Amino acid sequence: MSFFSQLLQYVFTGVAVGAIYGMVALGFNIIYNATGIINLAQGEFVMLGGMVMISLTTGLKVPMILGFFISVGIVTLIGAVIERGAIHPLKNPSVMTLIIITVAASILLKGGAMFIWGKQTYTLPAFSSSTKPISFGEASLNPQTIWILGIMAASMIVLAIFFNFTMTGKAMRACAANKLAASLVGVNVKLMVLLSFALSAAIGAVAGIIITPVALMDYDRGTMLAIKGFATAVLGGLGSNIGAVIAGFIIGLMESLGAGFISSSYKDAIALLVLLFVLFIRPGGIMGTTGEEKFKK
Amino acid sequence: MVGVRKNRLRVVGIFIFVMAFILGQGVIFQGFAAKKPYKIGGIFAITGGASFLGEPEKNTARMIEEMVNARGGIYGHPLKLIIEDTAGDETKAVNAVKKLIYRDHVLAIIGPSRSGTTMAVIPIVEKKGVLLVSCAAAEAIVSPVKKWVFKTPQKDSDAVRRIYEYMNKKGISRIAIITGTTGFGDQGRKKLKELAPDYGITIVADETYSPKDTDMTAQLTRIKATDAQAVVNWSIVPAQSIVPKNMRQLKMNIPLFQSHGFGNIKYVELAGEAAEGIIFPAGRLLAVDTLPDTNPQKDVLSFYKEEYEKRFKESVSTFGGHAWDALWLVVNALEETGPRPEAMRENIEYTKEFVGTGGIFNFSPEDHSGLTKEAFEMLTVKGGKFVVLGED
Amino acid sequence: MNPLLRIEDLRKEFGGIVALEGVSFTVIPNIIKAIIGPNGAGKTTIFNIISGIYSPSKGKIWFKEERIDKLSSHLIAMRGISRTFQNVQIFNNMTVLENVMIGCHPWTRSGFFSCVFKTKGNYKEEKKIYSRAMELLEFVGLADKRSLFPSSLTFQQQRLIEIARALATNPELILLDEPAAGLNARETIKIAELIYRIKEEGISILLVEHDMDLVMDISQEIIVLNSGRVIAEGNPREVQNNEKVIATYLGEKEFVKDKKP
Amino acid sequence: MGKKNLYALAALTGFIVVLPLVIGNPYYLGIFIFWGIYSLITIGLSLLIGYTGQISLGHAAFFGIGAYTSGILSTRFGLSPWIGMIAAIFLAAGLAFVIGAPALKLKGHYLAMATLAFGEIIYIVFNQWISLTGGPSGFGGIPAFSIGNFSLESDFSYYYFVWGIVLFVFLASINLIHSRVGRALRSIHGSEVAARCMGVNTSGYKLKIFVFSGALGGLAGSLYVHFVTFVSPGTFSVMFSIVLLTMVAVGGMTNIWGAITGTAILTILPEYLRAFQDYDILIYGAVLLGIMIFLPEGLVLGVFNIMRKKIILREVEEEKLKLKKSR
Repeated sequence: MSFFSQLLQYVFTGVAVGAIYGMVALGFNIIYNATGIINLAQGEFVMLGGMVMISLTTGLKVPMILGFFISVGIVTLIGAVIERGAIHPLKNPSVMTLIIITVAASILLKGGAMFIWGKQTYTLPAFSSSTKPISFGEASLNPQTIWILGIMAASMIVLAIFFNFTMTGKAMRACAANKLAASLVGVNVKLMVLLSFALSAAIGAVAGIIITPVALMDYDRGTMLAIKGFATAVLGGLGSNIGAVIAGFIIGLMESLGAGFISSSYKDAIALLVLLFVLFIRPGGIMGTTGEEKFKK
Repeated sequence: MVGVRKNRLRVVGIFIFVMAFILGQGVIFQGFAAKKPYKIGGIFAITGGASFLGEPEKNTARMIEEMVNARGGIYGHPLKLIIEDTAGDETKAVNAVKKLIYRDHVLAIIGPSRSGTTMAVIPIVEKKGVLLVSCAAAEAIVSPVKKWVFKTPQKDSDAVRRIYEYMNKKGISRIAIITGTTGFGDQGRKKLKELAPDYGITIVADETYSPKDTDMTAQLTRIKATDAQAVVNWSIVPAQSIVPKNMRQLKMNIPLFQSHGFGNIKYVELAGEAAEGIIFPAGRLLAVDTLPDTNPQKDVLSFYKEEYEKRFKESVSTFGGHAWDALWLVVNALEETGPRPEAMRENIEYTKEFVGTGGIFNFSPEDHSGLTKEAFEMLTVKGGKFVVLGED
Repeated sequence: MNPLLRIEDLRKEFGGIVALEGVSFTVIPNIIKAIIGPNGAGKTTIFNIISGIYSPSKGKIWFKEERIDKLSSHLIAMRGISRTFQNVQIFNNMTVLENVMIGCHPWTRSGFFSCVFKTKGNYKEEKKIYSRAMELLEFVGLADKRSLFPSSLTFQQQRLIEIARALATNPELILLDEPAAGLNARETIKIAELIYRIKEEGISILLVEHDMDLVMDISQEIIVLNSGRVIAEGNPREVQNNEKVIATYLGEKEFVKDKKP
Repeated sequence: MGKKNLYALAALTGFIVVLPLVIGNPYYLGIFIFWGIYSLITIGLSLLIGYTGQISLGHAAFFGIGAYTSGILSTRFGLSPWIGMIAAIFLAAGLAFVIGAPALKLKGHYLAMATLAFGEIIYIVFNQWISLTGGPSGFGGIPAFSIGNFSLESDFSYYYFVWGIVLFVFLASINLIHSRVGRALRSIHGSEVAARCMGVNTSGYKLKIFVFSGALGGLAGSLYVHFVTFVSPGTFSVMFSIVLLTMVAVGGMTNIWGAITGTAILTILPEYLRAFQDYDILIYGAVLLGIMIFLPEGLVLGVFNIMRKKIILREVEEEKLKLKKSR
């Protein structure tokens, strides 16, 4: 295999994986923007998306497309329930409380998934009927990768339309910019928080559904996806959606190239090292917020 | 305000009630213990990452308990199985073994499921002198020989030998290995590298993947770039099913060998069409249907398979078979010697020609494993099923 | 007399927005000096720069002839500048007494080791801290509340704890950020009295305050800030008659004397 | 230290001393030993999280570093376990310093994620540095502590050994809390800016307490490894960091007694919960969530407060009744 086709192969791999990290990071962003919370249960939404889809299509024989939307709907509902059950009842929670609460929610969802689906690993059939890889010289591309990229792009467009052209989306952005001001002009901030959880659950579910055919799915997938997704969000600048997508591809490529040209042993550590590196080099946060401005708030 | 407080109180109340109930239960169970049962302990990784081992082991052990008691126990004494979960964790295993020994006073223990947990509990059973028949594979468990410790799974090194013998026959001498980073994968990797020179085999690529890995194309691309004539994928976790999928995607047409850790039909389902043609060594349980009637294990295997699948509505795996062998060894010893631990230990140590699911066991004071490489059969996947590869 | 604090050509910007520009002034020992100005004039920003919470974009600050603009907050506190906060920053997880005891931090030395093993030195020092804190609680009149948690006290009392805490550092200069905000007339008089008493201890006071009665009554010097620039400086009378100041405050009720209910 | 603390500490010590004399069963002793070992970590976490207000989701890593250091030195290099223990403490502390110095500049969620990532990286290293750690299969044959010729192998002697250390650390921590340094730590939790303006070197103290809690983790790891005599990476996963956090939260974060209580509850209870084996992860999640929503002060203080409120409420009602009657 020539060097070039090896490289191309790693790029294919990195792009597919990176798209997923990008989508998990989008989920982080949506909640962070509306609430300032980092939802550590984000990875569980991805897992649930995949699992619900598996039950619907292979268990209940629901057609793929219908199953897709029902699954996203169910996980969206779960996201909303988490907000109502765990975040909403808190009055003036400290950051510490919020961290622990979302960690607890993530364990609870994981445990619930284990209870429902057991500990087995499941798979989904590929979206396209032909599973034949597409050849580019010696390198080859899995058709599912094209689905992943396509659906990710579609989700991005839907999100962009939602945030820029609908009243609710604009209200959510207002919340992100200034909560107090938003509430003064009549935006229901509490409702926006609920919506942000629902929306980010939906994004997570979409990610979960599209990766299951290639990556399989089990109840215990969430944590690692959440950590890598967070690393992506931070690298891209927490809150920036375009940044999340670009950072997703960067981390995905770093992983596949690292595993390919250096060693596969420490592949999982790459995203984590990127996270630490970024956090440590710019301790005030990536958005350019400094300690001073934090104090001002 | 008052409403909130009431709610809080109710939550606390419920919590206390539940706790009291749980604590109370422990007492009740002890109080109603049956008359003079023979107590055997079982510790398996029923939850956690290794639950695919512990679950069938637990089921199998329960099944044997029922069978024994249905035929009137052991000379009238009911067999009482006390099963504990290790979650694959050493700390929990240590606690569980101590509970079995010091609180439940069991006569013998079968399990644990994992090599790590077995190694962690060995000092405890050796010190107290309690018979332990492990369901874990690592050779370190019985080598050097420990007085009170036996094991039923086949040896990793024998699996490697069978693969290498087969490769020699097919003229394969340059191979790539890709192993999972779990205890099982790691042991396999060591044995693969250790035994390769004996068979004139060169390992040209050595890759790993974590149990949570979702994509191995990067590792496989590296392998593709070498001149390997075959790939050995050694792992016990579901992630191993991604390797054949990715190989297909990369259009790698060299043969794929896997380990006995592939011996679970679910893994074939996960890999789908890509699983076709995978070659791996395993106990004969998996391919019992395609086994000739003359095979001495055939009866035991079909009986176990039938009973298990009838009861638990899921396909049988070799892992449950390890518990089958372990518990029957203990039950047989109990029947022959009575509830005397030292005698039971000696009985097992001198057991010969015991036909189990894993093979035909011949124990001796020098060998607490009892199996040879003949316990393995080379199998392959055909039409989504395990079949005996045969000598072609 | 050598100035205690000297600020020269201070400039601060936040992401392109200039909050302070060319601010220079001095504080001499044992004086009450007030900084006034409309909201957003940059008064609190000056405090935050002096106490090292922000670093200035440009400019120099001397305290007792030593440059302090590059030092971090705790080192500035150790050199003798203490402060209170506009939005009371009290330690709600500690008792009133402990809150004041924290103030003794700069002049005490006990480290990890001596604290863990309760060495003799630590024991002696702890006694000293305790008596100093009690002394200050009596000074502000909260000695009987020492074992309560601040959250159960009134806003005014929390302010007083902050002042006692600031005094516990044994400062030579204390920065009071709106000590009378949110207080009624009677409480304000009490605060004014307290500020006088602090000055009598030989401590300089730099004051940010909106209550003009209070400012005019107690301060000897006043700086007027508008949009980040000093527009006037002098004694109360000079400032009150300054045209720029009147223009700035035109229409602001607070500035007009004796109009308070 | 106040009188209340002194009495409570005396009661705890008495309880600890008498316990094995009443319950001599090695099974229970083993559980109490784990209680002690985990308490060392949770005491450190309580100081870090509850008192100083800095979260860590990676403390299992220090526990692991301690365990591996002590284990490797005493088997592969044949050194005395005592040397292993000292090395474990120093290596864990050193690592805490290296990671803490940059990480503690971060706040809230960022700090949580940085420590989580650190914990995960260390876990990956345990798995992948096979030549040193034995990889995923781990290694065994680790010797027990001994004093002269007396081996601390038996559960009985090891229990007293571990709890001797725990009580010492506990006393030291209580001393620390009620001292100049302790006040400084708590002031950081209260308001970091105000603390700095009172002359508290906040970053210095944060780092010191992080290193201290890391060192305690290392010590606990060493005690663990010479008791279990076997070590593999699974024990030190991120999930264990979360279990540790749950222990601290259940007992009550803002009180060091909560650390020991919470650890007791979550070490001993699961042994009773063996009947629920499959759902322990569900139970952990539910307990943590429930505690944070309904009893953020922790189980001990929370229940106590509710009882107290109830009593006060009843007294008020009685007073009202009396008033009515007298009218």
